[in-house]
Amino acid sequence: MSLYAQIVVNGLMLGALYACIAVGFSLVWGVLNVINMLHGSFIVLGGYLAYFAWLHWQVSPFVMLLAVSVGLFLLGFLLQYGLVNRVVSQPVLTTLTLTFGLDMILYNLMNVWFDATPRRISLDLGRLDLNGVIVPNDRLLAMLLALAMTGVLYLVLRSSRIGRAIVAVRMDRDAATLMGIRVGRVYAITFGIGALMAGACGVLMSVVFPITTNITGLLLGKAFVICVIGGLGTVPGALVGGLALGLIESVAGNFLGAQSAILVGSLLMLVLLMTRPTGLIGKRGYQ
Amino acid sequence: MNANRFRFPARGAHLLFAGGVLLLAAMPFLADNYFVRLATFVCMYGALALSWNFIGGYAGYPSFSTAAFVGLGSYVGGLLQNAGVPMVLAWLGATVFVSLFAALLGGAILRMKGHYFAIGSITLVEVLRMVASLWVDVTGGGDGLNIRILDGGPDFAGRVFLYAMLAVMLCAWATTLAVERSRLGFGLRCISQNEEAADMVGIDTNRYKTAAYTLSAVYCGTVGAIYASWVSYIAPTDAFGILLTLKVPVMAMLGGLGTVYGPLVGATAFVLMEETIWARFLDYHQAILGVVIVLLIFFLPGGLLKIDYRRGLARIRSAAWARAGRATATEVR
Amino acid sequence: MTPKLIRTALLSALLMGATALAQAQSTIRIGAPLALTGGLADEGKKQQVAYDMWLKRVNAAGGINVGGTRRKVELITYDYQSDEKRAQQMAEKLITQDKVEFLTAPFGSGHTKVVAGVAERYGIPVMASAASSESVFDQGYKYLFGTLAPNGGLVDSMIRTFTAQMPTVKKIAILGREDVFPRSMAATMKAHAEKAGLKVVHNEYFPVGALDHSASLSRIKASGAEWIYITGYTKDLILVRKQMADLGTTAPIITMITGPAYREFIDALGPLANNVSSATWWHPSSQYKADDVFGSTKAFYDEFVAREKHDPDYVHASAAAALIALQKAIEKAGSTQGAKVRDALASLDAMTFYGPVKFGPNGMNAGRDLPIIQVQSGKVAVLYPQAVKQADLVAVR
Amino acid sequence: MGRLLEVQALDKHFGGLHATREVSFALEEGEIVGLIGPNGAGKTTLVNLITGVVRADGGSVVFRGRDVTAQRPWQAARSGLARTFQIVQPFPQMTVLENVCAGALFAGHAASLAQAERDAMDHLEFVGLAHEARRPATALTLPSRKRLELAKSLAMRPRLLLLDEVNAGLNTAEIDQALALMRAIAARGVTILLIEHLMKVVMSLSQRILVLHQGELIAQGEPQAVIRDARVVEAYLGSKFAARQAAHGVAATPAADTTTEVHR
Repeated sequence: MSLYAQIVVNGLMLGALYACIAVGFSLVWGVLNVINMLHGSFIVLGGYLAYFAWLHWQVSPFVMLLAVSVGLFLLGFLLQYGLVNRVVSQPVLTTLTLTFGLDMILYNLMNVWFDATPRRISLDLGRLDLNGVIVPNDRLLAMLLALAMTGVLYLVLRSSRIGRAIVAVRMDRDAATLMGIRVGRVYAITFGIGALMAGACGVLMSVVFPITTNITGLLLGKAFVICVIGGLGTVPGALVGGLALGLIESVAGNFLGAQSAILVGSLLMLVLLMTRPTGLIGKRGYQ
Repeated sequence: MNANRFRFPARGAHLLFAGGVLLLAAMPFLADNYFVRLATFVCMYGALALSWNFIGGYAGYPSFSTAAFVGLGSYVGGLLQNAGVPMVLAWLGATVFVSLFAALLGGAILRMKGHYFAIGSITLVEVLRMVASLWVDVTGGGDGLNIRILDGGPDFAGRVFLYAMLAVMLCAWATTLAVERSRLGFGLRCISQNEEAADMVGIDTNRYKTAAYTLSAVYCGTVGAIYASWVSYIAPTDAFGILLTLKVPVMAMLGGLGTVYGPLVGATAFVLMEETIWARFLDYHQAILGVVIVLLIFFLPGGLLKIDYRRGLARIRSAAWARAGRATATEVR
Repeated sequence: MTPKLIRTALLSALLMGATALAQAQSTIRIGAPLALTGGLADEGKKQQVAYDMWLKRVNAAGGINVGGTRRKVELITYDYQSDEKRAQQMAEKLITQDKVEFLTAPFGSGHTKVVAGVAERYGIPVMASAASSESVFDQGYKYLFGTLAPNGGLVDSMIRTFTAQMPTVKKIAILGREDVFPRSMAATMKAHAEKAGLKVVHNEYFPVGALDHSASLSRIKASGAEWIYITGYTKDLILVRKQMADLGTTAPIITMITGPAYREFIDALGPLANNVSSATWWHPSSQYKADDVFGSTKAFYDEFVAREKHDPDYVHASAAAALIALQKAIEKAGSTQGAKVRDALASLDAMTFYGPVKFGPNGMNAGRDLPIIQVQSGKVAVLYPQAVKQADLVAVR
Repeated sequence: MGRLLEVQALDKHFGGLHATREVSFALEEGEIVGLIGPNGAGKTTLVNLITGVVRADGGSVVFRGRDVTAQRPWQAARSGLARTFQIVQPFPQMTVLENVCAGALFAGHAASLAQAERDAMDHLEFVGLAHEARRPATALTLPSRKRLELAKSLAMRPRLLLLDEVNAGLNTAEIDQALALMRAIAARGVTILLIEHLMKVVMSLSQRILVLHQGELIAQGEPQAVIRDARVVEAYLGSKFAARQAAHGVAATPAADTTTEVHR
């Protein structure tokens, strides 16, 4: 019994992490219709910043959460404003290739600055033991953060001026332009938020997870799967998709073995793509 | 993707191409094996880029299945060879298998469009990779698959594989020409511009798209099989490399989408660029390549061939329409 | 435009080739395709450091003595980006363009195979410093030599020592990465453990690029294993250990191949690394007097620490040893001809700071007593061999 | 005169909206029939049903004796059913000629691309666009685009041509040219189903008129008779007006409002 409970808990904990990974990616995708190949590197960058701050100045990762968020928001904002915006309305392939190129640059720089040694902030926050079922605190924290980030984003998008602008642009770019919304700026801010979320997730991962430049591709891949399972470009979708994937991998991993688990995830994604491209929660947009 | 974005002054292009092919073929006599290998890579990527061009360029579907087909081809080819099938037959076998695979899959995967299709096609790579590493009894799993090394010394091997790849590239090129001038090519261009309208004028879009997807797989399979015999060792992560699947479309873009020579020019330029860059800058080659890609997006959106086009257009702007007309005529005939 | 591009590149490179040729007479040229970026970047950099240390020493001594004349050594390195296609391309470039007479293999069994495949065609000796899977050496390649001992060696002495010190241990759980080296380490352990009468209660492989192991670890926990044996790359092992702690999956013996052998494993895990045991091919505490450029293990160790500010691990040592073996073979053969040096390598029996180097018929360094280590209060302690033993096996609490 | 198209009890729902209710009618070879009705009456839906763009919930379409209810648009196009769109959609990056070519090649059964191009040229001549043949389709003016759309459909060698609002947005002079063109097309023996707001056009071309209102076929027959039909008048001008007319015994003669659109 407790094993099955454990499986579910594992799934949720992993799912929370996945949700963290995917939220920003999903947002950018939904609003800009851009597949941001930089996303994985953004996460790792956030992780590295947190790590080195902790290593050299013993800054707690939770303090860094703020600093990194601000830093990556700016980075994202500038990248979008200066570069991506210029081609944002062009075909998928163009934007994808551009971000791919940018990712090569960022990846290379990180490799030179930080080298690929896997690093982790060896803080251990302990775990809860609910009669036999173990809940690691840091993962729990990841879950809360994922929920918080999603919630905040959701509120921002619904209530704030910029939020409504973002939604408007997402719904109908031209109409939004006519309404006097500065689409370019909105895009930049959205991309910034996407990067911010990636960074925050990276900080969190640096406690849970060995950070190395080698995992950028992996993280990106997961983001793909999650977004598709949850529904492309919707913030709640990322959360649902993350949790769903986590559970699937945990259950499959338990009954079919670690290898099949990932295969099952990908297969499910393919099937969803073909049958239900709007994902598990087939809602377009945020309202 | 502008269908008649430009028509390369046909004869000139063919002559340049012929020259290029001759140079590649002569490589073993001009330079050492490193250049032979380089030439082989040019042919290999040329063939892959041309293949991708069918689905990505003509039909306008952003496919990232290349690595899936190449990987599949290399495993099928390798396994056949280990089963005692003669090398060349193994290559053909792999080609057939991969083509059928793509044809059967196409119907399903092409129901998606845009981003969805892009991801679907890239997931295919992942799935196959997982299968290859899971199916230990057949593929050897993560241990990889050993294929007997072709004896006869490096020069001989070098030539065999250069000419094999060159042959594949020529086939891909010939196929492209045929398609470019056929009903199929015309239909695919219609689809890439407006799928509904294409449907309305009587184009069986599903059949056409599946055809394009299959064409984009055929030579990938061959290349994969040849590659397997060449390296004599394949493993899941390398055979189904995500990098390859991203590189090839970039090459095609670099040259010019939906054109006969764009992919070839792009592949050649890309390979030479990589060679020169990594050799010069040990630490920063990747970043530099990244910068190059970014610059390309901004300054050569139409691909390298666009340059000639612009110049040509400027020179004979007056006769532009007439020329376009002749071009259309040549394309139709 | 296609031909034009090629032609220009052709000319420029032909020039490069020419200059290369000119130098080839005076110096001995060794080619090193390294993974400085991509998945294996970290390991690639380690090899680079060790090679460079050896190179400096050799050239300081005036070079390698080839039949009476000392010839300086030149090491040409390229980054192959952890990409198999590029690895073989580099190998060919090094052989044909830079006219190297010898090659070193990249990190890892898979890529070693690929490079060896190219070198074999040219009859260029390849020194592999980080490939230990028999599957690499059973290809019948005549020019491939590896300084690591077969995996079997690692496993056997470990089973013996542990079962001797903890006879109660009967059930072992094995979890390995689906990748050449880790896979064979896991497979070997399963085979040998069963032979030694241990009960394998869990045996599983996890895919390359797994981001989570909770499922497997929960099941291992339920399996009641007394010895948990994990193989993988450092980043996998860090994650696994962390998640074991998270999930309360533990056992008297936790072995991670080859985690504790790497400093970054201990750095990243802190207290969690304590009492994790492993086997490795080399450890600085096993001191050897050697007649090589370093003279002794201590000399190598001191120079390395002075240079890198941290302890060397087996990759560093093995990489340096590979070049030492090559040097000795060249001196022995009195020539730099591939075939001659190859034969010299095949019959080599040298004592290096890294330990004895004697290649078996398949080209692997003959198995010897490999160190078994355990992290004890943040430091690596050697449990075996007796000669250099520093501590007894401590159970994981 | 054989029966070309037979529509039986065609039914279509969009969620709550009942777009067409049990619509039944038939077209004879060589007829020109007008299909009118206020906005949202379901005219375009009907065309979409016939050409297979949307699937019918019920009923059947028989074209040239074959049941084509379930066929896909490309099959419809090849079987001789051509239609123009309210909003013209050419292949934007192709020349005018290539656009027409597409029609000739895939539905017009042209033997080769060369053949298709020759046919296309003829059709461009016919609609008077020959001089624009080499220009990009997007460079055309609205009237020219409508002509292109016509040429494209003609190139498909249609037996039945469904013209959906070909005249919307044209001025009087242009409409007169369009009228002449449609007559010429009819003269070629192509059956035409004409969807129109402009009574002038409908009245002067159609031999019969079908009136659709809220998805229902409320009247069909002789143009003059149909527009005097009380239900039609009511559908267009509302019940009060209809009642008043009935009282005064006057009929809404088509002459009263020629170029202006009746409804509104």
